[in-house]
Amino acid sequence: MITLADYLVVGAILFCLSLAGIFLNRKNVIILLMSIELMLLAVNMNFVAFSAFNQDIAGQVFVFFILTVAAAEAAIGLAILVVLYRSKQSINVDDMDSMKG
Amino acid sequence: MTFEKIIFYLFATILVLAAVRVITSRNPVHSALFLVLAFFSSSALWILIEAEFLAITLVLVYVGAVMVLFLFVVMMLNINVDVMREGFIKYLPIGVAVAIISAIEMGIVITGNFSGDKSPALVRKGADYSNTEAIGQVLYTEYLFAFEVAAVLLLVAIVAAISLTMRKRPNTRSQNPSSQVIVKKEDRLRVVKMDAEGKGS
Amino acid sequence: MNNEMAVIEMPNLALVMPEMFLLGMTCVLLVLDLFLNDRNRIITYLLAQLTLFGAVVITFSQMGGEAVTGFSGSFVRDSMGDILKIFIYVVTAIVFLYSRQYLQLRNMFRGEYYALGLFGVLGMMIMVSAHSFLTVYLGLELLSLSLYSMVALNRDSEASTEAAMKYFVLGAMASGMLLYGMSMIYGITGSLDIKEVGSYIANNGANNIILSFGLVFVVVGLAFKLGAVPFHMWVPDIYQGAQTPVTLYLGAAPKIAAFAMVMRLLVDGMEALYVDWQQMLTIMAVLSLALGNVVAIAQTNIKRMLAYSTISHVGFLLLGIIAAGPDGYSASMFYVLIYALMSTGAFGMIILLSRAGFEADTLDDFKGLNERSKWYAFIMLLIMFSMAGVPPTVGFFAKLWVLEAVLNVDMVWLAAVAVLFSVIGAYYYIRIVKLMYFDKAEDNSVIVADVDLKVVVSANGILMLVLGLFPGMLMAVCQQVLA
Amino acid sequence: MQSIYLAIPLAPLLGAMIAGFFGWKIGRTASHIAAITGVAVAFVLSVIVFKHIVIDAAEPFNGTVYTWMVSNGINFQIGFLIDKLTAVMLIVVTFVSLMVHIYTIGYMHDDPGYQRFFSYIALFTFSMLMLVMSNNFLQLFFGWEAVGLVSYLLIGFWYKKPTAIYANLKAFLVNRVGDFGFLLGIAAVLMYTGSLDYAEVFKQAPSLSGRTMEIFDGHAWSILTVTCILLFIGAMGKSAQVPLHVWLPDSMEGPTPISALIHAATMVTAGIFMVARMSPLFELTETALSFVLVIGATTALFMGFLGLVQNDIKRVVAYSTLSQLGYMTVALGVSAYSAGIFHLMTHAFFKALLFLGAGAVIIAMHHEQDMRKMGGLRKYMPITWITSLIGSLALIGTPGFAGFYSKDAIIVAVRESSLAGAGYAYMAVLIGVFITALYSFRMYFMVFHGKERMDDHTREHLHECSKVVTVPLILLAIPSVIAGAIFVDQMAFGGFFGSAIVVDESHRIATEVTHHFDSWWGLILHSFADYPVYLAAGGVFTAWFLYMKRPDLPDMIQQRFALVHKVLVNKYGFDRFNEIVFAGGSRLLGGMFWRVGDEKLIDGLVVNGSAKSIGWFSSIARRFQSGYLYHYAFVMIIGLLLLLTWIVFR
Repeated sequence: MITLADYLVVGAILFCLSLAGIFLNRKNVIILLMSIELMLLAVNMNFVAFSAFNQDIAGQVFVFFILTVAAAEAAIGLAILVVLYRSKQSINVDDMDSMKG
Repeated sequence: MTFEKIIFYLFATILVLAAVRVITSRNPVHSALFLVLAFFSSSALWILIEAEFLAITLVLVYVGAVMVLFLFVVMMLNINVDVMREGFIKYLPIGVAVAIISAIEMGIVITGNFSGDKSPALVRKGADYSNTEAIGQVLYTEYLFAFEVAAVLLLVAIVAAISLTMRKRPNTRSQNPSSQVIVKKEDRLRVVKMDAEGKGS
Repeated sequence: MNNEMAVIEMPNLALVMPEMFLLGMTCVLLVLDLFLNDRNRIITYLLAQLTLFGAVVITFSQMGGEAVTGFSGSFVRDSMGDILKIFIYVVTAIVFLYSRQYLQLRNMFRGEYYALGLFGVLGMMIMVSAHSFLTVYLGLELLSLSLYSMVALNRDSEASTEAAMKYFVLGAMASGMLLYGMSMIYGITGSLDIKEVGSYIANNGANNIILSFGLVFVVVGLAFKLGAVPFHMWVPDIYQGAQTPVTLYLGAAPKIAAFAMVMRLLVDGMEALYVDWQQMLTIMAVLSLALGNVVAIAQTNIKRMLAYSTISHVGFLLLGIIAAGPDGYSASMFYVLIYALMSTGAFGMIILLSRAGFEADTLDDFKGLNERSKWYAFIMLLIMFSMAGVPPTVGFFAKLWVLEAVLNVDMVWLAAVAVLFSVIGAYYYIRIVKLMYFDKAEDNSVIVADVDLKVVVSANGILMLVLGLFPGMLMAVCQQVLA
Repeated sequence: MQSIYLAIPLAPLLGAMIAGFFGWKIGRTASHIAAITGVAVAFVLSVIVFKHIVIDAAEPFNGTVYTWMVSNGINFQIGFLIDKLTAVMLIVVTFVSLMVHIYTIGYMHDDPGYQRFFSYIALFTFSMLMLVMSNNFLQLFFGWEAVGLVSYLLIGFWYKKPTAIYANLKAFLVNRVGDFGFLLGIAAVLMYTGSLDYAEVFKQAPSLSGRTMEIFDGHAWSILTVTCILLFIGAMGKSAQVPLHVWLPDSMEGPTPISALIHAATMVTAGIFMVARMSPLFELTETALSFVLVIGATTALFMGFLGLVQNDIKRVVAYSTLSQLGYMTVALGVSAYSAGIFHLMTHAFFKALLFLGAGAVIIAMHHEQDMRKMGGLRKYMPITWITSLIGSLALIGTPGFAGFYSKDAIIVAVRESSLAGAGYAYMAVLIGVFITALYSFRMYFMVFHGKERMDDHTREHLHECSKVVTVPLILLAIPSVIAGAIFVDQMAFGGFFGSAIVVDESHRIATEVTHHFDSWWGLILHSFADYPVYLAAGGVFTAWFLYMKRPDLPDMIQQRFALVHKVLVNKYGFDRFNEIVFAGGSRLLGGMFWRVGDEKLIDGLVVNGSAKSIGWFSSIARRFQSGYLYHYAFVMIIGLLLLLTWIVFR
């Protein structure tokens, strides 16, 4: 039988991978945005699993809303990315250091 | 090992590998495509536990819309595939160590509490059960408020995305016929005030 | 299947009157703005102010009475929420007022600033009134998305777009963590409703490891929103990079909403786990006090300095919550309300001193302010004293009550640490006072500003003194709504 | 009524604010109009309150106007307690203050700090009103300190004059010593009763009477005695009792209207008022009462002597103030609180009169204060002459004048008292009567009679002062004559103050002795059968003999008794002692702390050291804020990981 732990472990691995993606990535910001999508996927995995195993539909509804928000978030993230590219001519993470200290 | 379990491990493995490639791939287009793969496999995993509606939504919304948007932006921005930087190699071990440690910690907690007997049994629903209907039943009643807020959220996303990216280029040359044609009295006619002539001088 | 149809309950719409009004007006504003040219854009601004005023009136008229939940438990209206909302409206109205002239002078006077600002207010209202994890999350995202795009609104500036990107990535990551924590708590308690979660935890024992596990993630998400160390890294860059009106906006009212979120999630939802979150918050409070105050000293950009000062204020704010009791919560609430007013005042002064093509955002711009204008030097002095916690300004009482709450639960060492670091912190506030009064002005231009800006900045500064002389009333309100 | 109570202190405050903040803009006339209007309003309202409370005999008002904050269950409030004691004080304070305000128009006419001065004196009035109207210790302390602060500003009003600066510093420091005791007293009250509210404290006081505390091991002290003595130390500072009196004569450096305001009606009476207000506490401890009595008697007698050798006209009046304050304190010591307040009231009138008279003389003499250069002024300044005579007669206790009744009441009360030290006090006050008469009339004769010793230039310009000066003199002269007769029946002996003042049964002596004097003239008649009148007459006669009949005698006496004269001129060496022991000692100590503690330890190690280390730490810490997104994310994740490890795996 598939257990709840199986799903949750997949979620945890995805979560850690996305974290790693955020802080290991030194190239371009677009990968960061993808990592964030991955992180939301991990969370969704948890919610769906709990919802299914606990026989409670609320978790799936939550996922529905997370998907909505994630889409909106992606739109804004990409918009900011485009604006950033226009003003800096680069989306390299290493170039984003004009403010520090 | 049941058939279900085999399917689960298959898709779970694909999912994890795809996720790894998303963050390690040097070409952002590849990353995006691996992300699509990851979404497909999770969708399969969700179908496995009878969350059909969300599985389909994930594919439709994510793969169909969001990831296309990603690809579109990636290609529009014309980003070079650059070489690995030195810093990346130098800090890679620490980074990987941190990621692995956190994964292990989370794994320990989860397996310690949800595996085996501690996991609630998965109750299979009958053939007449519709996941979509179940969600639909509560979405517009119990979660009405959240639904409305989500609508506002999308509106904000639209407003924000448009206001951020839409712009008039400062250097484009174009004609504005109406301003060319328009004639104002001040431009053509000047009324000069002067003394009346011929008063005795 | 038809016999299974649930009876659809008509939601109590009166409960969300302020939210509905604000949303409706914002949509009107969005549409109206399309038909306005730049000369008439002032109408947008006036409409935004009118909207906030209307919201104050509606919320005020509904105030009082018992807490009422609605929409199947996703929404709650209570006295704490009403007070916080009113402060959010008022603070935002002040922010809009301060921003008007600044934006006009820079050709940035656009309807989006106000529309997004109002959407942000709606997000904060939802956070304040949230009664389920889902509503908390949606309110938070509504606010965050508005903030991300407001930061990026000055899209030709490298600093602004860079700040927006950083804010976006880190913010999204933080809400991911918050969600992960929520998923764990949902998994154990089987409910998204904050009250049900609370009663489940209270009844089924608080020593479930998964609950603590989920709590860590939730606390991290909250700490990010508040800007507590070590989840503060975004604060200085975003404060500096964003345009001053946006910094002003995101530094004031969202802190009130973040406080509300902490109250809803940790206190209403997981008070039974307070041993766990108390420990985490204690560490973060101490680190915030230390880092915020110490690093602020080394800053030369006043916006960045205020960002670090925010971090230290968050440390203080957390102290009250750590004290875990009505006294502590009300002290924290008082602190956050006062903080919002202080921070608007400080940024209002920066806006007042800046002109077209000139940002008064370095410390040097405050040199010799006393020679240029005795009155505004005095106003800035009041605000700085209030931030440093010098009596008889209200900042002193805010700090005093928080410390008192901490002492009441016998955490003497924590109070001592807080006092120590606020003494260190006083240095950089007083340094501004020194710059204003004892240094020569580098720039002797006369302060030019519209009369509304001048009047409200002055009132804002004087308020610090007036509230300091009569802090009792506001404090009584805070105690009453949290009793 | 409550709004009237509120308006009384606020009116002068408003006046002070207008004159202070906008004085430079609105000019001199508008400034003094603002300040005077404020005080006048307060005076009129005080009269209304007086009528309401005293004549209509309304219930005392005790209420909170505003709760400032609540901390640990202790209320910090602003509240008013309006009973007969307050009503009398209100009248005295606002009336004298109003007179002083009007007089100031003339006196400060040419001063550049005109508006500033009006702002200060109106603020001073506000502070004093807050003090007397208070219903709790916190507000009392606020008023107390505010009075101290403004007096500091006023004494140093001519801040370019080194002696004025020295004097105001001295006043400030000496008052600090008293305030320290006062604050400790309030702290003790708060500690043992848990409240700052008068009513609450007085209710609990009897239960404290048996209790003791141990500050040093093995020495049990009565809580009440210690508390009362601490509170009285505060009163000693404000009301200038030996040995904390040294600031008062020096404070004559301030402009004369201030001397009148500080020394006649407001600041110095604060201590007397406070002790009277605290009568429910003091009544419970005879030790403290004895302490009060002895200090008062000493002040009354020995400060009087000093008045004999002064040549500065204002200083003579100042020493007479000291001596009269001693009388009031003596009255408090023997539980004759109402007599003390009665004397406070009459004294306020005639002392203000004397000060303002002295000021008028000073104006006329072109700011010459030395009496040896005056003389025969009665011809030139008839109004000042008459009013000063009235003031002097009232001061020495001439039967029929205001001072007579109050002083007589005190003397009788002391005679009948059985408290420890009462014998000494009785002797002191009797001799004091003689001395008072002597120095008062010495001054009077030297200024208004005898040879004209001023130079020709001054003489040519001598003339009576303008109306703004003389009208207050006349207005003050009236109560100096009649105030005593009007109130003597009730205030000196009767239960005029009702519940405001509590007197223990065993101390209720004065009442019995004098109840058979059924009217004010009965008292006058009786007085001729007692010593004081003859002592006073003797003093006047001696003064006449020495300074009118045989002006050469004083110098001879001075030479014969050189040592005594030297002691007196040096004011018993108090100043010198303070200078060497306290000032020198603390300078030495300060120097030591400065060199070792401050320079090396604090500046070197703590301040600079910590500033350096904080600066260093700061520069290190900011390096973490590298600007790189991945560093930020990494810090967050490390934070998450550490919290997770700690919470989950502990």
